[in-house]
Amino acid sequence: MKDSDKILATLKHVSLALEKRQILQDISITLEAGKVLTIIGPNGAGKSTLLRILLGLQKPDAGEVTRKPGLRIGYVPQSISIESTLPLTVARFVALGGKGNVKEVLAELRIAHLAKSAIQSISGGEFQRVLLARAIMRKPDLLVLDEPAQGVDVMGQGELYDRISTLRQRYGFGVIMVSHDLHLVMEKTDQVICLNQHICCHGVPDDVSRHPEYKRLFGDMPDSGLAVYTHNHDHAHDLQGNVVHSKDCDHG
Amino acid sequence: MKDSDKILATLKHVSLALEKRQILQDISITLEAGKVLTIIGPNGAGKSTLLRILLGLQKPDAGEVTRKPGLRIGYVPQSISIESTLPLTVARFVALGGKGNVKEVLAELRIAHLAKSAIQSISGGEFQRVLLARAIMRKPDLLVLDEPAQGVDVMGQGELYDRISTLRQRYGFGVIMVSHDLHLVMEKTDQVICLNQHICCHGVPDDVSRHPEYKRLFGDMPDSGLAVYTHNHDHAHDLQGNVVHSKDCDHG
Amino acid sequence: MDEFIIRAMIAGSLVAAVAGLLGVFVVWRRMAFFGDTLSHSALLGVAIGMLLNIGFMVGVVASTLLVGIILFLFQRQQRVSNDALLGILAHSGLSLGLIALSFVQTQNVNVEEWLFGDVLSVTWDDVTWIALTLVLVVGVMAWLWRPLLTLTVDEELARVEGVNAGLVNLVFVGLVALLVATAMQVVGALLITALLIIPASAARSFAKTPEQMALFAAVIGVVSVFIGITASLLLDTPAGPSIVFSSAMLFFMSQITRVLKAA
Amino acid sequence: MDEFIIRAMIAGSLVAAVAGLLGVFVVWRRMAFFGDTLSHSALLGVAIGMLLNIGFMVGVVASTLLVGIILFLFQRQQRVSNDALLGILAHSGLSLGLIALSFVQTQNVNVEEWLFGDVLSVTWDDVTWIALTLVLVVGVMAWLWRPLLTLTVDEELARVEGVNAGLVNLVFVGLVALLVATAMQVVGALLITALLIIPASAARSFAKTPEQMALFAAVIGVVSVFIGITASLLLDTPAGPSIVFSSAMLFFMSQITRVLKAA
Amino acid sequence: EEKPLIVSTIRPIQAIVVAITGDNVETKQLIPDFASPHQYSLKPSEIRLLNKADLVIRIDDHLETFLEKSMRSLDLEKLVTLSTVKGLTLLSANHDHNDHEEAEHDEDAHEKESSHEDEHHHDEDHEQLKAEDTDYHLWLSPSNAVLIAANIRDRIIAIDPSNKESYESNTQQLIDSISETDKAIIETLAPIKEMPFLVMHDAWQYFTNHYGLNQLDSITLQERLKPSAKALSKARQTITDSNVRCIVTELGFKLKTLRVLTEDIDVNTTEIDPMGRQIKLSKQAYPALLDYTAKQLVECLTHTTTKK
Ligand SMILES: Nc1ncnc2c1ncn2[C@@H]1O[C@H](COP(=O)(O)OP(=O)(O)OP(=O)(O)O)[C@@H](O)[C@H]1O
Ligand SMILES: Nc1ncnc2c1ncn2[C@@H]1O[C@H](COP(=O)(O)OP(=O)(O)OP(=O)(O)O)[C@@H](O)[C@H]1O
Ligand SMILES: [Mg+2]
Ligand SMILES: [Mg+2]
Ligand SMILES: [Zn+2]
Repeated sequence: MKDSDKILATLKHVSLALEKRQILQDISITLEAGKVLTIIGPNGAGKSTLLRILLGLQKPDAGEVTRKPGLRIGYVPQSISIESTLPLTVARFVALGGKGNVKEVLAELRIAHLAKSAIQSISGGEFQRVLLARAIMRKPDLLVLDEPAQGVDVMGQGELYDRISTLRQRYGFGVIMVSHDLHLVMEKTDQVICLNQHICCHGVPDDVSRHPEYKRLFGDMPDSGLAVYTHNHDHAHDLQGNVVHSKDCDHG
Repeated sequence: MKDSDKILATLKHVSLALEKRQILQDISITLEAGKVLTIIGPNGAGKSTLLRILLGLQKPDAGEVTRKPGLRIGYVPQSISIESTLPLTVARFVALGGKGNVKEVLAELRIAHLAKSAIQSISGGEFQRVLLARAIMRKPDLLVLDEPAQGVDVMGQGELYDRISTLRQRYGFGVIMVSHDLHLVMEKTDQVICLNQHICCHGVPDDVSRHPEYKRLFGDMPDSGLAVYTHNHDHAHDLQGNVVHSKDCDHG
Repeated sequence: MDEFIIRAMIAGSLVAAVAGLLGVFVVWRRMAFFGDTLSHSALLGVAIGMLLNIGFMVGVVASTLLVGIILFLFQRQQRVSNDALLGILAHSGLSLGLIALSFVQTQNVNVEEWLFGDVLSVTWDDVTWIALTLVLVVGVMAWLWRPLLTLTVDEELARVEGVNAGLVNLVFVGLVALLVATAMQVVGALLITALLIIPASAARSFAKTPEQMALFAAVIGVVSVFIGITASLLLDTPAGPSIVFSSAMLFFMSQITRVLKAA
Repeated sequence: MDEFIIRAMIAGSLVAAVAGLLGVFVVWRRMAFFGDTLSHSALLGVAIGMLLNIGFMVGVVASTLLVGIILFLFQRQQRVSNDALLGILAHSGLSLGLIALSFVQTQNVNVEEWLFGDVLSVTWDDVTWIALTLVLVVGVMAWLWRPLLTLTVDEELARVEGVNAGLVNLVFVGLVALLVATAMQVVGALLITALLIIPASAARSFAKTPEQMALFAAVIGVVSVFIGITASLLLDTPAGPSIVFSSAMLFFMSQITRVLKAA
Repeated sequence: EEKPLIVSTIRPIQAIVVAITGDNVETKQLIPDFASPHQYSLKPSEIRLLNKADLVIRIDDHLETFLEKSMRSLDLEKLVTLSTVKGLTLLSANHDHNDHEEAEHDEDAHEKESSHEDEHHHDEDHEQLKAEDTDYHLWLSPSNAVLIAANIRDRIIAIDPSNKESYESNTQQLIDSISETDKAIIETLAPIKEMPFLVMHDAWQYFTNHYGLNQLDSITLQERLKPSAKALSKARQTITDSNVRCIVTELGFKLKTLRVLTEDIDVNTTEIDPMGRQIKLSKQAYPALLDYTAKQLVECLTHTTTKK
């Protein structure tokens, strides 16, 4: 496989303003098969908007978006609501995503018992798993996840990130993900981007979490009782492993 | 203040089945002014449903719900969606909750800059803060929070729980809260209920987290990289401090 | 200027202003066809009134109230959406009316009278009557505004915060029914339904707050009335349709403005 | 039995079955008044056809397509909800039609002909024509079903998953317009709109899947046609309204069943 | 000096008015021929016409329903409601042709009457005929027409006494012409007097009643409503059983129903316009309307059917 074959999608110098407010500024990213890219950043940083631009759901004001032709995408949006007059079971909802073994995928995500429940009646965390099931069942080339573990219970969160990690290794798809679960994210991620309107810093997790901008954005979190998990990895920082800092990241 | 004056609301032996499935079974809880009660439990455990019953939004099949007459409630639901043809700023949305200083409350939750944004255009985490702002601005006697920190960024989560804690001390309102952020929750909570259709165990945080049923539900979480935070508290377990275990909690 | 023109302008403006006020809620709550539903089922009222020999008006008022109540009851259980519910009520009311009429052996029932009305033939009595109704509607709305808005934003949140959802919904449906029933007989169902939704939808593009939207809707409605009647005067076109059409033009212009602004 | 009864039953059942199939989407997408909108704006088509002297049918088809296209364009930008949009189109079309008609000084145009139609005067030619249109509609729906359903559940998800939202929406609007335009001339707008939404809403209470809901809607529609025509035969009531009313009765029975089941 | 302006609502009235006034008066027909008298929105120019008119002549507020409102702000003095003309034959719309009710208005009754009251009052010795039950196609009876002409003449003379003689002689000419036509029609219709026929919409009972024709139950009474399946079935039965030769329908009215009604049955159909819109306006227009109606009927009833 050539290197260029591995590239699933790129954003080049993308900018967007909505209602006269700058939301995103000069963002460039590259997504590769088999890699997990995580976007972290405070609320309102533009993370979801960035994903929507990548997916073609929102047009940027400037910049270029390219997706590999025929790219299969599995998408878990941050929130959707479903018309109540539509009788739709969870299994059917998942099946609408494309061809695939629905039963297997529901079982894998521990929601097999919900297969026949109405999609409108399931709980928030259950719905999140269902969305992920639909995305995974499509056997995507690229998985786009907007806070996939939102509302998922503690056990489920760990499992969920584990599963994404395993599946990625098995099928070799690329992942781009927004998440606030730093401790879980850092462990399973190849590259991290701190976003706050522009890219504040990016690199491999270890380097990023030691970066001053990162600390400025997320603090040392001394009183929140949360220590960022640092895993012992032994791979070399070959791919853009250098941590880059561009501008001042203190917004709003 | 008499003891009975401090009781804001009670549920007694509440049960509910929806579409022939048992959702809640024989739940009794008591909410007191100035206390924080946290409900934890896996997805689909019935946590949101329990809150809705408490609020009178859903009728239980059996059991008794009492609320103190004239009780002011601030409610943060797990999710709502707002009609797009309605021109409504964030400030106005908050103001609809009741009388109070909107500006102050927005500033307190660090969303002052959003005051004039359209409520439909703000990001997921921003919306969560807005909901909380509306609930708090009401100066409630009881705050009912369904995963209030959902989608809120890491800094924000800590802040948010801190703020709830501070406000509770200042105004003396009661709080009932659903949360998956065990590490944060355990620190600020007076009492914890593990729910999985019925109450599996309840008590003060420390005791609960050492309880075998708790471990069964949430595991020891060895590989998720998350250690449950145990804070050093020095108060006595006077109020129902004993940990009770009723039935087998391993469901579906 | 002819007196009938002045009367038409006054009656039209009054109706348009109040329709703007209520119309924004009609749009937000996706009840765009409420007016149509009421006018369709008014036929049932006419038929019943004739069958029971109690006169038109009693029948129309009764059927309007009936529709309001059924709507209110069904809204509480959310399996059927507002628009489908209105459609069902409109068509079952209309068909039942037609069936009932087939038993009233008379030639002189005018199904379309309700639809077209005639703003140019408004009398001073009508104007007074409209003005009185509208004062009532505006008065109640002043009191209802805040709880109704809270309810429209999110019903469950509103209920938790102490809004009496049942009462507020019922009063609102009653107000719209009152407006439609009053105005229908004077200016026609076509005009009143159109004035409920078209100015409100046009106002959406400019409004930043709910109150602004209501105000703009009222203004756009009144402007449409003036343009429409003037056009009718100059071009000798039927007045009601001219008013509706000018409000529609204002709507399309507002949409174009918005698109241009966005680009 | 008289032949016209048989024809009415066949034509009615065909329309009802296909209306059930499309009707579920109409309900899910909150386009309950689509049929009404088309029939109201058909008047514009009639007027244009007369003004330009190109005949009714051309005008009606043109106005129907026009409404379909405007609807399609506006749906893409979500500032105006489906029901308000339909209301605006219905009323501006109707009023423009009335204005245009006021310039046509030729012939008595019967506005209500479109509304009420007459299922009893269907000819064998009509039946053939309906059958052909409906075969076309069903054929296209078979191909459209899955992407359309995906789109109806959530548009953005569908687009990411490769559904061509624009095309699917356009084809769907076209199909409904085709059904309404065809059936309107034969059985009347009242009947076709009612058959689109009432059976579909009634079916909601029993269906567990989208396909079931469409099937039940078709069955309920066909049953309504049979009950309605039989009632017209026995009780001397007008046929179209009787069909609509029996479907409404089935709807209300379905709601009662649901409430009883829940209790 | 301007001529007086007389506005009549529909074509048949206009025909009578034109015959009476000649050139002495400006006349206008309010409702265009293409529109239905039941559903019409007045344009500003038409309201001005109404306001300007010295005399406004209509049938009844239950026929020209849309007018009722505009009339309210009108000077009642100048409004002529023909249904209240003394001595007029009024028939019930809800009738059985074999024993139809008749009602006549007498003096007291319409003195009490004001135009915007819903009910007409009748003396006790007359059977009550409610306004909404009345069939208002009353101009199709020649004897009604004569009374109407006389009434209109008097009202015109009241506003324009200067041309009294002219009006009187014109009216006499019209009345004479009506009676002549009447006699001729009686002869024309004699051979078909007993032949049964059906009407799609009961607009001709004044005519058939006057000439004693054998009009069977109308198929549908209401212009706006479709007949039920039962009614259609029954009508088809009647056509075959009573050997009906002709079905009469209004111009362009419910042709599809007519087609269903007559398929595989040997029966003629004809279209007659009760308003006589295709007859050129002239002094002879009203008698021509009667003549036309009679000829259409005869044609329809005597022609051998063209169908297989
Ligand atoms: N249509 C819009 N019009 C105006 N502002 C918008 C619009 N959509 C989003 N925004 C603003 O853009 C900013 C970025 O939104 P976005 O949803 O991308 O944030 P996010 O990084 O995903 O935040 P979160 O972590 O809360 O989900 C927010 O401040 C939001 O208010
Ligand atoms: N209307 C309904 N009909 C049928 N089942 C329902 C209905 N509402 C909720 N449920 C089911 O009840 C269970 C409890 O739902 P609830 O929303 O209370 O869960 P939860 O504990 O809040 O979960 P989460 O952590 O995911 O928010 C879920 O399994 C859900 O599928
Ligand atoms: Mg986001
Ligand atoms: Mg929940
Ligand atoms: Zn007539």
